[in-house]
Amino acid sequence: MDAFLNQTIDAYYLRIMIIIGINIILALGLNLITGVTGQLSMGHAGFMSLGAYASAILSIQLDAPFALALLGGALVAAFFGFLIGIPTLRLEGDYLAMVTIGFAEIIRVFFLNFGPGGKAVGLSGIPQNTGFTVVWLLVLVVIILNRQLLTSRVGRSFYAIRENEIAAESCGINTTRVKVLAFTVGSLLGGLGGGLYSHYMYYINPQDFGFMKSIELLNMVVLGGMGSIPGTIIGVVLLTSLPEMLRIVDEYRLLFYGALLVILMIFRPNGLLGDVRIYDIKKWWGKKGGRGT
Amino acid sequence: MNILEMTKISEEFGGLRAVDNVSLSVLPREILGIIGPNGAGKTTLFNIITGIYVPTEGQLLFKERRIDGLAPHDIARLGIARTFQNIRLFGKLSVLDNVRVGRYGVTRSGFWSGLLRLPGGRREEKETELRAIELLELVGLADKRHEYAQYLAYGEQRRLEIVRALALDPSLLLLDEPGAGMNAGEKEELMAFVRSIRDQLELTIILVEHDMNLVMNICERIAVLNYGRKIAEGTPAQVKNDEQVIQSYLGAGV
Amino acid sequence: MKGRFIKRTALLLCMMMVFSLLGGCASNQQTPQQGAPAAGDKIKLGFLGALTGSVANYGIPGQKGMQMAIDELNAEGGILGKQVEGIYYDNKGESSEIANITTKYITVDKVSALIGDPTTGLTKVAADIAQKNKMVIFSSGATGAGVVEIGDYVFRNTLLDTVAAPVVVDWMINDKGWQNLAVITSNNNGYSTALTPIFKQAITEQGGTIIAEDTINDGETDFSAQVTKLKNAGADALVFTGYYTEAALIMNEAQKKGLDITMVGGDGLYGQDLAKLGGTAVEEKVVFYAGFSTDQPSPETAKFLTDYRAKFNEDPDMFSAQYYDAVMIIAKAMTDANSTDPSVYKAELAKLTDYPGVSGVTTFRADREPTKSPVCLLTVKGETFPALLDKLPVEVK
Amino acid sequence: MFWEQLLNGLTLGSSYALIALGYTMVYGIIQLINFAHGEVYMFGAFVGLFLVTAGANIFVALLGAMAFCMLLGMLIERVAYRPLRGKSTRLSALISAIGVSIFLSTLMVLYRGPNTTRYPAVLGDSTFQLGSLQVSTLQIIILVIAALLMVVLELAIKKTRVGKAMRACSQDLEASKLMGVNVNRIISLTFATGSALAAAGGVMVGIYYNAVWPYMGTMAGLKAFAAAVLGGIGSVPGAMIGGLSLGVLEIMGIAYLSSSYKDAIAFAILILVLIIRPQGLLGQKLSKKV
Repeated sequence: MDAFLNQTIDAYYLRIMIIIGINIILALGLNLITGVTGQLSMGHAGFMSLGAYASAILSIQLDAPFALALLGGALVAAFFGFLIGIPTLRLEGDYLAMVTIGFAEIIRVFFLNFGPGGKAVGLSGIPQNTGFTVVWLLVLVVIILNRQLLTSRVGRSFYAIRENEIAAESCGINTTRVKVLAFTVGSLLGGLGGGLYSHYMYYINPQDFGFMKSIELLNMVVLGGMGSIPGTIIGVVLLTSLPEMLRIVDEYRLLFYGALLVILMIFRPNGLLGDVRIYDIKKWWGKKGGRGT
Repeated sequence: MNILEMTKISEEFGGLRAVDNVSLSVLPREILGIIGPNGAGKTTLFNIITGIYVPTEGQLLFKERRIDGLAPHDIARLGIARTFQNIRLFGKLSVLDNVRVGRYGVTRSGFWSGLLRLPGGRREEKETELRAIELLELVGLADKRHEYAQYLAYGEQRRLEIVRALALDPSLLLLDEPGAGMNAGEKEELMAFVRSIRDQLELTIILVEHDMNLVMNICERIAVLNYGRKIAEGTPAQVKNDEQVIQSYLGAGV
Repeated sequence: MKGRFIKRTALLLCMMMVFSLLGGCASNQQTPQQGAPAAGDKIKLGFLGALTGSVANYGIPGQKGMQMAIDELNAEGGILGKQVEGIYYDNKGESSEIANITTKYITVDKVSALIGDPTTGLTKVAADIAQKNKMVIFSSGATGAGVVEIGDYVFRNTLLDTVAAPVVVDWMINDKGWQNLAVITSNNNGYSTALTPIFKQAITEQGGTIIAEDTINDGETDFSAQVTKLKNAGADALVFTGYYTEAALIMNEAQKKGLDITMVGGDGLYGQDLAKLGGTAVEEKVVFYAGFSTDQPSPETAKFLTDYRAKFNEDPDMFSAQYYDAVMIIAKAMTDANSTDPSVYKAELAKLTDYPGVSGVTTFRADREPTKSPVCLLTVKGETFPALLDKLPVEVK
Repeated sequence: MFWEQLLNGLTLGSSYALIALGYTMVYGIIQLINFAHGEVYMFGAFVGLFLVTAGANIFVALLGAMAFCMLLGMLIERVAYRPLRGKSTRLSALISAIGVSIFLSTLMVLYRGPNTTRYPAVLGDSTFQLGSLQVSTLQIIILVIAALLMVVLELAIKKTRVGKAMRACSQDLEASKLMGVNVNRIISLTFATGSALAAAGGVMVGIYYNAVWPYMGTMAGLKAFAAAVLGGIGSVPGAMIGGLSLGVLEIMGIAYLSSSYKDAIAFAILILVLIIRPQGLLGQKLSKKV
């Protein structure tokens, strides 16, 4: 499959599509934490780096098969998501955001001093196992499972916590536990994305997973739509492909990112598609076309 | 046997006694009203019963079980449901989903069941949906089940909040100013509705309310709070004629 | 109603923004496609380097050097009768960016060679992609280990740390008599963490003693604690393996604390900002090695210097010289091989011997690693930066 | 060496403290982590640099930078936060703040380039021995200016009308509105005050460390926030104590443990404080409003 694609599609576009796929997995993880459950995480790149390093080390040092390395990376990230989630998710929103930034920074500093990860030099020679097929198969699986989860009893409780924590408690939801769950699953996806990333990039370095990377991922979730799967995907596609197309005005990219966040928050705080549902679109069409419901 | 037994409950916030040594018993299937001026500690009492605050002193028995110190979600699961003074709906969830979340405490299917759509969870989902629609029909919101809760009219939101509380299949329902912001006609409907759910669902209901008329009409018993203390308790007629109540609260107003 | 109007308008604006961006990109994409049929007329060279971000200080002069080489080639009729075109994308010093850009150069822009990147880590990312696509990559600054080992399409033209550091340590211990040395590493700088062990090994092998070791981080400004420690250690000299910004700030702090010590480092200290930031604190107090010096008396360097000053109204640095040389060496290899096909001209490239570049004389060894001689010891003297302190010959092994 | 390191720590800490003050004031009133605060500090440093380079006296430059940042702070509040107030969640406000932060630092990069710029040595520096301790006059000047600004702030908040209104707003925004306080104006003034202090911090850091660069605000801002939390967010003396102790802890960490983990120290402290004592050293415990 990959061989066929390599021959038919230009390597550059194939590359962008693979990156989009990886970013979708990462962003859907963050969407679960921030978009759906309403817990602002600004350290998603930290979990990504945990997955990236853990899976890379499994591959290089232990010659683990790719699937196992990915799983290992994802589980390590999930474990740390769980660990940091237990004490901190009782904190109020913005405090939690600060803790996630701090945690991601601590992870970065840890990898800067971590011998097996090559310290600041980074880790190279990671087998390039990630290909188009693997990425997009995983994207498909992640989207389907995400959807199933979010339309289930537990998934609805994620949204309930975002909407009103006290009311959620009064409905019998153990909000701390559910938040830790969302955080763990989100981190797991972060780790999975990280593993795919490191096995695609061949070389990783602690500085790849800095604060700006977390913000970039947050931007994707916020732009497309907080809590919406299609919205998140649109956000990823736009923010991954636009900079590629806009190489000329590259220096202004961050300026644009910053302004975008402010403008969105003022006018569409839930993102482009955050509160748009298929039901609403249908209704809107019905009215427009005069067909009625 | 009392369904709820409060013994010498006090709550202090930084030296201020919001609730002061209140003892109160609630009988099964009665409608109990709690009245008192602003800041008398009515909502605080609700927050204590539902576990949001832990009482500084005193103890709380629900069906002969200690519940003070339990987390709000655990108390909810025991069958105590509530509404809020300032409506707390899940605005960006559909009406139906609001009620479905309301059933969280009485359903069981977990993470894996939802993630992988296991048969047990699917069965439960179906039951949840049926029950939710049934409840929505009770208050005439079934047609609007796909709307976002935040786009409902005010009165509809009040009704939805009660329905969400009922979805928990509670044995004790706490209503915090259910009639706030309603006109006379709507209040009439509300009273009828509260009575009917009590009878149909065999509920015990405690309500906090400002509207004397409403309270006197539907409550079988009334407790009066002032500055955190319980100053009177009895039937509407008894309370209406209580010297202390007239002096400190009803005063010239009634 | 008003709120709704504002919301609608905002939505419209957002959509317009997105569409205009998409429109803009559509027109951008036209360029390479329109250029594609004409690809036969021009030889394209892809620039790898950061134009923004924290390592832009290496990329920006590099871009100028590369641009100058291309202009000169074109003025003399180009390579093999074809005009040369440089394409410059900014990789911001990020590995994901350089990976995308490298692929784009190769598959979309269809370049004939890649020039850059100035840092080791990013060069490795690009080299891996270039090797797989059979594209020559010529790094002009990657000094660390494990670069040319990636494959036979990977070259670099720079003074290797493993070559230069022992020579400099020899100068410190034997010429200067500095026996007791302190070493400071920039912990979040891959160049620095790779260079430190090379220095340490050379020091131990040549009989010196490391009496204190410490770390800093790039991007910090407060080094008071490290300098206080250093002051109490009483070392003869300080080896600092990081970049020039932090070097200048460390020396500033040392001056403030009344610590009189000489700092010795690698070519990471080579940046105009060392003198600008350090002022009197670095004057004749910082010594570093490089393969390039503006004081080098070779005619090539002198001409380059004059032309560069005329063109950009500033002094060139090591990176402008190395990018310039890289383009010229590639041009020579293409001419000698009479082909712009990387798989053909790379053989000529590997044979390069005693090439008199503006950044020193270069020979590629059998393993394609460059040997450059001499090692220039540079320092800051008054207004001149860098000033040549000494030239140390390198024995070609 | 201990005393010299302590002095280093206090100098570093006083810059954290000045930035932390702005955080704590804004947070105290509208519960917003003003993420752009670090960038205001950076702008302060640069404005001071421009003025000094243009030949202004250092105190004129300090005041000029403070005045500029006052306006900048008010502008940020007006453009990016006020439209959100009361309408959206705190999450939205925080994201908007991050947007402003990115916007401002990129703006400076576009204008000045990413390089570090030297700050001219405007205050003649000399060192003198104090026993075995070597003290630089600059360190003394910075500590004194920082202390002075903090005392003035504390007095202003306690004694003046506006200060009292600020305290009222931090207790209860709604009630203050009902009491006739022009809440928008008070919030605006809070931003102005906090930003001016950050600017002072920026200029002083520039002078002391001889260097400014466009990304200096990000990490300093995060650290200062950690300092504010450590001291007890919303408390002015807390911000001072938090800033100073964080500076000393970091320096002592480098001096006696390892400098490799310097950045981790501040964040580890932040996380520990939030978990163990979320109200910080001097903050008051707030109960949830239901």
